[in-house]
Amino acid sequence: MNPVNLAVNLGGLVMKNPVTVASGTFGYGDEYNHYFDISRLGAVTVKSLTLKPRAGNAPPRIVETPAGMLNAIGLQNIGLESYLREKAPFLREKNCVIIANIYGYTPDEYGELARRLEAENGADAIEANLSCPNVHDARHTRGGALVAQSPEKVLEYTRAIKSSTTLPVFIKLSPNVADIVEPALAAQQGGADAVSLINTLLGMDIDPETRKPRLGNIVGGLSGPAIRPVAVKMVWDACRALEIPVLGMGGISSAEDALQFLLAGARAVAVGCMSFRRPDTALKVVEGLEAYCMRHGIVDINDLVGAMRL
Amino acid sequence: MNPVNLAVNLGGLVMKNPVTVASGTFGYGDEYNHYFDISRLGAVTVKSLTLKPRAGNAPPRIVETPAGMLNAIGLQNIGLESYLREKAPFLREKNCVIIANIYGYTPDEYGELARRLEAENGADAIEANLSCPNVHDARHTRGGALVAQSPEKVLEYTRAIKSSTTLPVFIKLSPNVADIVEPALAAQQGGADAVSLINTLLGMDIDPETRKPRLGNIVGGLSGPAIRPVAVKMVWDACRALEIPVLGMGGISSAEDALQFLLAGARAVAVGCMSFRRPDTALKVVEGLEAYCMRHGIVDINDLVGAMRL
Amino acid sequence: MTVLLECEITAHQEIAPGHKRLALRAEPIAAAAVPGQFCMLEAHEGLYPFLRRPMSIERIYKDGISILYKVLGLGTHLLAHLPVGAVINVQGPLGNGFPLPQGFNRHILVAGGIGVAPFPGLAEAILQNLARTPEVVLAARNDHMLLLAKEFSRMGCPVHIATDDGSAGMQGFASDALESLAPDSSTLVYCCGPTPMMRAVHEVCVRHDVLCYASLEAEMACGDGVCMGCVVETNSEDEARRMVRVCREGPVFDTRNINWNGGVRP
Amino acid sequence: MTVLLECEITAHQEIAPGHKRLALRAEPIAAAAVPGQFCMLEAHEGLYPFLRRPMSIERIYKDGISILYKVLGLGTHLLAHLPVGAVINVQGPLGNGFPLPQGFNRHILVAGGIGVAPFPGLAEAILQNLARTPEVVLAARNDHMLLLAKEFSRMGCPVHIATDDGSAGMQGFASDALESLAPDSSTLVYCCGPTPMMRAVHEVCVRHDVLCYASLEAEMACGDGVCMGCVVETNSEDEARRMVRVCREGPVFDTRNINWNGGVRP
Ligand SMILES: Cc1cc2nc3c(=O)[nH]c(=O)nc-3n(C[C@H](O)[C@H](O)[C@H](O)COP(=O)(O)OP(=O)(O)OC[C@H]3O[C@@H](n4cnc5c(N)ncnc54)[C@H](O)[C@@H]3O)c2cc1C
Ligand SMILES: Cc1cc2nc3c(=O)[nH]c(=O)nc-3n(C[C@H](O)[C@H](O)[C@H](O)COP(=O)(O)OP(=O)(O)OC[C@H]3O[C@@H](n4cnc5c(N)ncnc54)[C@H](O)[C@@H]3O)c2cc1C
Ligand SMILES: Cc1cc2nc3c(=O)[nH]c(=O)nc-3n(C[C@H](O)[C@H](O)[C@H](O)COP(=O)(O)O)c2cc1C
Ligand SMILES: Cc1cc2nc3c(=O)[nH]c(=O)nc-3n(C[C@H](O)[C@H](O)[C@H](O)COP(=O)(O)O)c2cc1C
Ligand code: FES
Ligand code: FES
Repeated sequence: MNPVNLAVNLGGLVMKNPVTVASGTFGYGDEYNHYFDISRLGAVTVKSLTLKPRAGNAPPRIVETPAGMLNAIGLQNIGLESYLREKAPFLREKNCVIIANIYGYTPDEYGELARRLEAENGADAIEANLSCPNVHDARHTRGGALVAQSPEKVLEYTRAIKSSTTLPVFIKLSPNVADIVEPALAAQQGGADAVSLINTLLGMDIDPETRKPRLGNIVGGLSGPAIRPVAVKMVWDACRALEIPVLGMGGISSAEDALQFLLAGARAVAVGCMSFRRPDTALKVVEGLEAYCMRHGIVDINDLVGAMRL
Repeated sequence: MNPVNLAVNLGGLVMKNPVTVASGTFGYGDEYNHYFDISRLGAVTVKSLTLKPRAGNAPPRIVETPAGMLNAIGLQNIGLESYLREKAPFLREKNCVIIANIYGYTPDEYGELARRLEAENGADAIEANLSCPNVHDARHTRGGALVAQSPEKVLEYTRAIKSSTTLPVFIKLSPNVADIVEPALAAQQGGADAVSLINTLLGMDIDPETRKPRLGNIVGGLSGPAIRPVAVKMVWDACRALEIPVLGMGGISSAEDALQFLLAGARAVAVGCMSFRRPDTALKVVEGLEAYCMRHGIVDINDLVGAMRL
Repeated sequence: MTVLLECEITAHQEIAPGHKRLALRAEPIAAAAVPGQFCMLEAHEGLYPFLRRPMSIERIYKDGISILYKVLGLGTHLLAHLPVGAVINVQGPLGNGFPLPQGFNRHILVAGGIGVAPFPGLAEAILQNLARTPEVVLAARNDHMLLLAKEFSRMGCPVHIATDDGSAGMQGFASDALESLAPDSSTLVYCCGPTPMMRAVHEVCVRHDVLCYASLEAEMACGDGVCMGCVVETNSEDEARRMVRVCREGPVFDTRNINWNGGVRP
Repeated sequence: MTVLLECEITAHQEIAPGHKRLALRAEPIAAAAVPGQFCMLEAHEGLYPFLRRPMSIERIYKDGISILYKVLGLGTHLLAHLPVGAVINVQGPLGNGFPLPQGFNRHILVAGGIGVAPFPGLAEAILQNLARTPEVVLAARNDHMLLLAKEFSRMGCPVHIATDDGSAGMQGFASDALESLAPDSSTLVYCCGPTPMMRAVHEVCVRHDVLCYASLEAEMACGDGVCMGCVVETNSEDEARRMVRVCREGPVFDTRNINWNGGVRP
């Protein structure tokens, strides 16, 4: 028998361990299953799904930055139908817990996506991406351009999604705000079962030789270890203000990083772009968390949640 | 004769080249003068000055992070009197252009600092730090805690400072906002001669072994190459909206990095915590900018400002 | 089967100014690889640089592979300093190899600069699997930058050289050299090099009704199909097919499917 | 004068499990340095790790210095892999050395673990400049972790050993060993090691009215006085004097001036 309980309940979603992957950094799971058995993760979070397939932004879409990267994918994805037909069955067969990340252009589209995913057994929980920085023309992406930057809209969108599904609903928020607590409270008020923190920070990079932006979309989202301290701070802020749990992410590259998020109050964590560098990072985090608990005599990982000492 | 003009006019402050150092990362200049002749910089920006000396926050105050660092100094500084008596004369003797960074608890204190600095020949320009993340109890540093997070307050403070000095006034803003353009426009409306972008991003780091925050003040400010893409994006946003010039900073480690800020629209740049790693970074940036101009046949560095190609 | 493997460096030397060959002990990768595939190399075990570096497989040996690379930026500089005996983490083989269809009379491999990297393995495969002798066009800035001319001659391949300054072979571009070889519809062209060169080769091929496979490059984060970062634009109007991943659907594409005007990195 | 210097590694070997000695060719630093000063080392030329690592100078030679260090985290791991002949960037010498006041009968150097690092140079200076033979207290977890006992004996210094488990010398802490040496007001104590050990030594010294200089540690960004990151708290009530920089006013302090309850890193 396993002496450490790693299972957590994330707003109604039971995960056998608190580790998932961040949307957009693990495809639909099947691509990475040859590196390790992906059903060993607490859940698999899939790339943002839209109702119709999307081609995404013009290349280049990737720029490396110090200890991180910018991306401007623009939500290229196979669309809901292909996902339900080609991807979900594999995840079901593997007995994975599925967090389906969704993106819509209106509250109704989010609702429709959630409804269909529940009806057609494509998800165990819904994560609504209200914070994608890459779907607008960069010239106009300033304040207020993201749903997640407006607490009123977060409330409205959350309500629409909650009313279309009985699955747990997680609201994924943006770090590009003055105070993460405001949109987080709005999500809670709208009935969200958890909030996911954080999406990428807006950023850009210019090539001095060509004088051109290095991303086709000019601006993109910054992720990776570079942003981890910002993410931990936002998770800590949110956790002190919320009653619903938090799924923490942003720059996790190891179990030690994941522990920072748990200690700051996150109930579960997601490994993001570090999987690009080392596809087995999320598994290593699961193993590392277990080893940490054994070493410290912790019998239930839930005892670490919010257990930072001041 | 020098074939390249490197001189810029930053809101009325004439600098022989567009490179200064970021407040708090170069002391009062004298400490680093043995690594290179600091008068070779376009200006020297000194550590935030307060009316009275400040002891700052409890240690530890420094945490290394991936490609960056967190600091929670809490504005330890020698205070205005000691600065005027012990530090400014050295900078004057070296013929340095001085940007005096100031921090006050009220608009009046800022005004008083600016007035005295002008009257006693301690500054050629004033940079008002409205965005220090480290002077509040971390438990309460959320939204609205910084003057720079409130456009109304930025307007009020800027007016107060402008009315107490004839020196150029730069307003230093915080990246911890949804839209940098709002406080930047407020500063412009208040009469600022330039805005300085960016101060540090709020962040924190927890040691999993002790379960304690690694900073005495719990949270701190993230700086270094890790945040450069965020800074470049904010400078670009601000420059498109403003008529006054921008002093760009955040993660500059080389002339190539500095060029990104100029191309995004900054009139001048500041080298921050990279000086800790290599004290001669700012000088290397000056030299690198000149070499770039020569290589590209650019006769006036002002031609690069905002010259990003879309 | 793609693997993550700690690989020992078994040889590492300069082959031209700023260009090196790296040989790696990598049996499982060698066993699975075909010419035209690539690997993702960790240039440093720390987080700087953060991403792996994509590198074509030059040749496949029994117990390992070789890589030819140009020292360019941070990652390749760090690579260049690794001594024989050092160990680096390699992910591979990735992507699809060069198609080797039957029924062509002539095979011309057109390389610009370091674009020659995947061709030694391809030439070997054409010699062995198709029992044909490919011709090789090598284009470079000048004769110092010519790579592998001797190697291809030793394999028996006719080598046609073009340099920008005429310091070796004809003066001109790779596409000029190809044009002068008068390819026709029974010719199969493979090409790899800078985008302008590949575009020009593609245009020559279109004009002469020649099938052309190009090995493309794109900025990659994962190299393995999950990030959607490495896309190039096709000529398809279908939203679901317009963008294809270099790492998964490529890196080798029939050049007619690609939007050469803005759809690939410049 | 403090300099930034590219230094060749002239020797590098393990001196105990997980502890290494690094010798550097660094003439200008050696010429300027006094015992008790430190250097800031770049563990890697890339940005990861971002900050330099502070390391005490163990000994000062004509053409260089040596460093003793414990392999702990990222930076020291990278250091530990550098071969002889490699070059690293070093900034130094920094901080103030150990005061060498006249008029004391006894000098006792109390070291906990790797805290012994600055003492070989200090012992030499006491022998040469003051013509006194210092005694040395070495404390460690167990006998495998004892550092430099032979070196000090060879210099003629009486060595007193304390281990946590009694596997060498007396069982107990450094402070217990110091206590047993019955220091008095004509004794000068120097100490360096973990904070709890230094606090205990300080308390022994206060009880016996002994002057004690401790070499402190703090997280450092610049190592050179500009960032205000490395402070420790003194017992001064004066806002301008309450926090002092380890890198500038230290690293060596009269222990009576320090707030040992919360004012230093744990
Ligand atoms: C499928 C594929 C195969 C390749 N095979 C080879 C090969 O065999 N030999 C060889 O020398 N080069 C090859 N390249 C190009 C090689 O990946 C880049 O030259 C290398 O990544 C540069 O890294 P750097 O750190 O030196 O440069 P930097 O400019 O510091 O790299 C910065 C970032 O840009 C990316 N990047 C830079 N240049 C390119 C490029 N041309 N294509 C894609 N991404 C780039 C890097 O991967 C990195 O993420 C290949 C590229 C691809 C996509
Ligand atoms: C003035 C001074 C002199 C020192 N002399 C020596 C010496 O001679 N030999 C030796 O082995 N160690 C010495 N240390 C401690 C040494 O600096 C740290 O052990 C080292 O920085 C650890 O780096 P790391 O990358 O291995 O560890 P990490 O834990 O990865 O380092 C992370 C960060 O914490 C800092 N840090 C970690 N431990 C310490 C520490 N104990 N003190 C200050 N900062 C720390 C690092 O510098 C770095 O910024 C000295 C420290 C100071 C301040
Ligand atoms: C290439 C890439 C694609 C991403 N796509 C999505 C997405 O489709 N939906 C989403 O909600 N977040 C997306 N994200 C954001 C991540 O899920 C995550 O919130 C962010 O990267 C921070 O975590 P990290 O630093 O660990 O990567 C993407 C991130 C990257 C790097
Ligand atoms: C240790 C440290 C101290 C700082 N102190 C100040 C300060 O006193 N006043 C201020 O306006 N900014 C201060 N800053 C912020 C910097 O001036 C700069 O805005 C920020 O570090 C981003 O630039 P960088 O990434 O290049 O360091 C400080 C930064 C650091 C790292
Ligand atoms: S590099 Fe990630 S999908 Fe191709
Ligand atoms: S380390 Fe910067 S002041 Fe001491």
